[in-house]
Amino acid sequence: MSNKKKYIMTSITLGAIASISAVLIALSNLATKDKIAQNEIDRINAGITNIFGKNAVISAQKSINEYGLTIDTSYISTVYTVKNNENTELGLAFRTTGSNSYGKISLLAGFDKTTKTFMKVSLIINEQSFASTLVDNYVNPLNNGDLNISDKPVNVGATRGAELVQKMVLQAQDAALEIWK
Amino acid sequence: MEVKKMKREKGYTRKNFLKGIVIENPLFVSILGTCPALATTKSIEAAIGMGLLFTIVLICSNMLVSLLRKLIPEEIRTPAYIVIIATFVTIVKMFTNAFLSELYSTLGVFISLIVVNCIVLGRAEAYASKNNVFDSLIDALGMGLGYMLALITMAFFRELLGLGGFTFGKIFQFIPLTTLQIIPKGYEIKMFQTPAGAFIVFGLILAVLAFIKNRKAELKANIEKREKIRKAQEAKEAALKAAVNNGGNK
Amino acid sequence: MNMFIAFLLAIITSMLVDNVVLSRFYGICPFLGVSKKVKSSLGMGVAVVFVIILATVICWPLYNYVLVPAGIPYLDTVAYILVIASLVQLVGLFIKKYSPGLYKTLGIYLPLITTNCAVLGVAQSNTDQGLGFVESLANGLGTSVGFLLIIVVFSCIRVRLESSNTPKAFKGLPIALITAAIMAIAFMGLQGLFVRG
Amino acid sequence: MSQTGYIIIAVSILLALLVTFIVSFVLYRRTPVPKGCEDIKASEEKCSGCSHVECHFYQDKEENK
Repeated sequence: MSNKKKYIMTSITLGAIASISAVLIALSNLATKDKIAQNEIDRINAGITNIFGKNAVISAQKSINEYGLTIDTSYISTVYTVKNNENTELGLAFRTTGSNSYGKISLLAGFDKTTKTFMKVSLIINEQSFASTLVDNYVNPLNNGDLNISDKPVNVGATRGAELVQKMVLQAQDAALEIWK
Repeated sequence: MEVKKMKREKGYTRKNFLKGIVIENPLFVSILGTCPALATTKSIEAAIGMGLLFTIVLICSNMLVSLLRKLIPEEIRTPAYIVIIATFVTIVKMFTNAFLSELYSTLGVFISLIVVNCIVLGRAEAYASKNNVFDSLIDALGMGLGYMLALITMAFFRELLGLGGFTFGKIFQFIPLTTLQIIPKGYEIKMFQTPAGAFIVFGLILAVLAFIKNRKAELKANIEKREKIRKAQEAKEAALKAAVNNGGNK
Repeated sequence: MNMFIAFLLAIITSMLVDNVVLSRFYGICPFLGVSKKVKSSLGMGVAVVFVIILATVICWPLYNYVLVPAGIPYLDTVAYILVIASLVQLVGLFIKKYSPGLYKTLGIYLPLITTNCAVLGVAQSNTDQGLGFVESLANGLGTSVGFLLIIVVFSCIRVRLESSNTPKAFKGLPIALITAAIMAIAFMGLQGLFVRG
Repeated sequence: MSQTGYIIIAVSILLALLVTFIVSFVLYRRTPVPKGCEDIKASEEKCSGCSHVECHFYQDKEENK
């Protein structure tokens, strides 16, 4: 084949490969796009019901910089206002994400409106290398009141992860107090 | 192209499938794809998940590569294969994120790293670009299964020693959560769940395989030596007998 | 001023505390295959540092300013592997044409960098964790220098390993893996140094 | 900028990346090895592309055999 024809042949084949892959990716994206979005929503709803109880429902969802808070909100991404079915506001839930050398953590921290105190935390993504120890030794005791959010986590078996969770929840607490001020 | 002309002797497909599992096991024999092997074998479920995703990508890319093997010009083989593999990895990543989101968050970056996994690119260049679609499929199945079995062996030791038992149902949520605790809770060696443990398990498995190989070589060498000695004795006896006969009839 | 400290902190963390090879397992393939000649592993390490930094600098804006506004963030892996592969070829072209001396030490290792898990691993995890540009640059710099450090240290150890009388079955790769395990334990001791972020 | 505008830009950038990768790949293969370095021929079969773990590892063994 003359040189020129070879170039045309090559570019046609490569064009074919590129378009085949583009079509395949576009198709699979269509097939999975809403399922992924649904997964995300399910995770958030599961977190909210875990914190505020069965009949809690998200009434408003704002990104943190819409509140224009003065304090540092580097971990927080979105704030959910939660109401029960009689439409009375139960409290706020903060979606925070952070990572350390052991991996990424993303959680929902719930705060009660009437008592203005921390209620519960629910982990959404927990890629810590000692993930199960973090949940057993820190998150569960924190949720059922054995541990207080302000005292420093010590020999918890996953201390780095616990410190990261504590830092994120305290930041969310400051944000909640400033919003309700 | 000489592979095609060779008459396909019986059982070529069986041998082609089994070579991936034992003779040319991608992880323990040709030592490829070590990054995901060390990182995703914290639990048997994660290893099975990684093995499955890897096999799916390998099968799809092997088949498409061997489908287009006549069209892709020789000079730009590798770029075309990289694009094909990257496409299938993206598709697998999307479906895992949608339907097995727990597996997606456990494996994390290592699903995308299948693109640079040496086995996929190696099989595409070494085998799929020279054989027809069916053989490439069988080869991919063998290699994928071999790699998954290797991952499961690694994960077996790391999870048994590191966590003291096996948990199923955490990643594949459709299985009811079952925990098989063998070593009592406080007595497991947590180090095996850390990276250092992965290195040790991988090193020890390779050492055992090397030991078996050396032992087999030694046995074969002994047998040959004994053969040689027996032959030499027979030759001597024959020579002796011949000498006695000559003596007899002088 | 604290921007600079945060930058330095991120570099040292990803270099020592969270070393790419020993705790996140990127780049094990070249790490296991590193040759005993310290000079060639140094060359390999430098080439990887150069490619990782360039890749991080290109991949981050490519993801955040091109793929995300266009609504196709799922094409990140395809885009990154294309960026990394063309970077490696362009760097190779440059070295082949203009500096034969560098090609002598670096030549055969360049095509291997495309299949190095560390380069794609760092670029992909930077955007997966949603780090900012400065943070991901620091992460890339720290990770690549950490990789270089580990490769050179390990090739020095390999020299001693060859001359020591290891049992026959452990000769070669198994003993190298056990040594890597001991190095991983040593680096795990640095965990308490400080925590990133 | 409408969404489709962004998509067109993104796709064209990706295609440009693909073309640069292929062109640089071909050019890299075609440029001759600099004069003084023909001898450092890594055993092509072992060190080609992906199977580089053996490439370093056994290469040293071959030298001191």
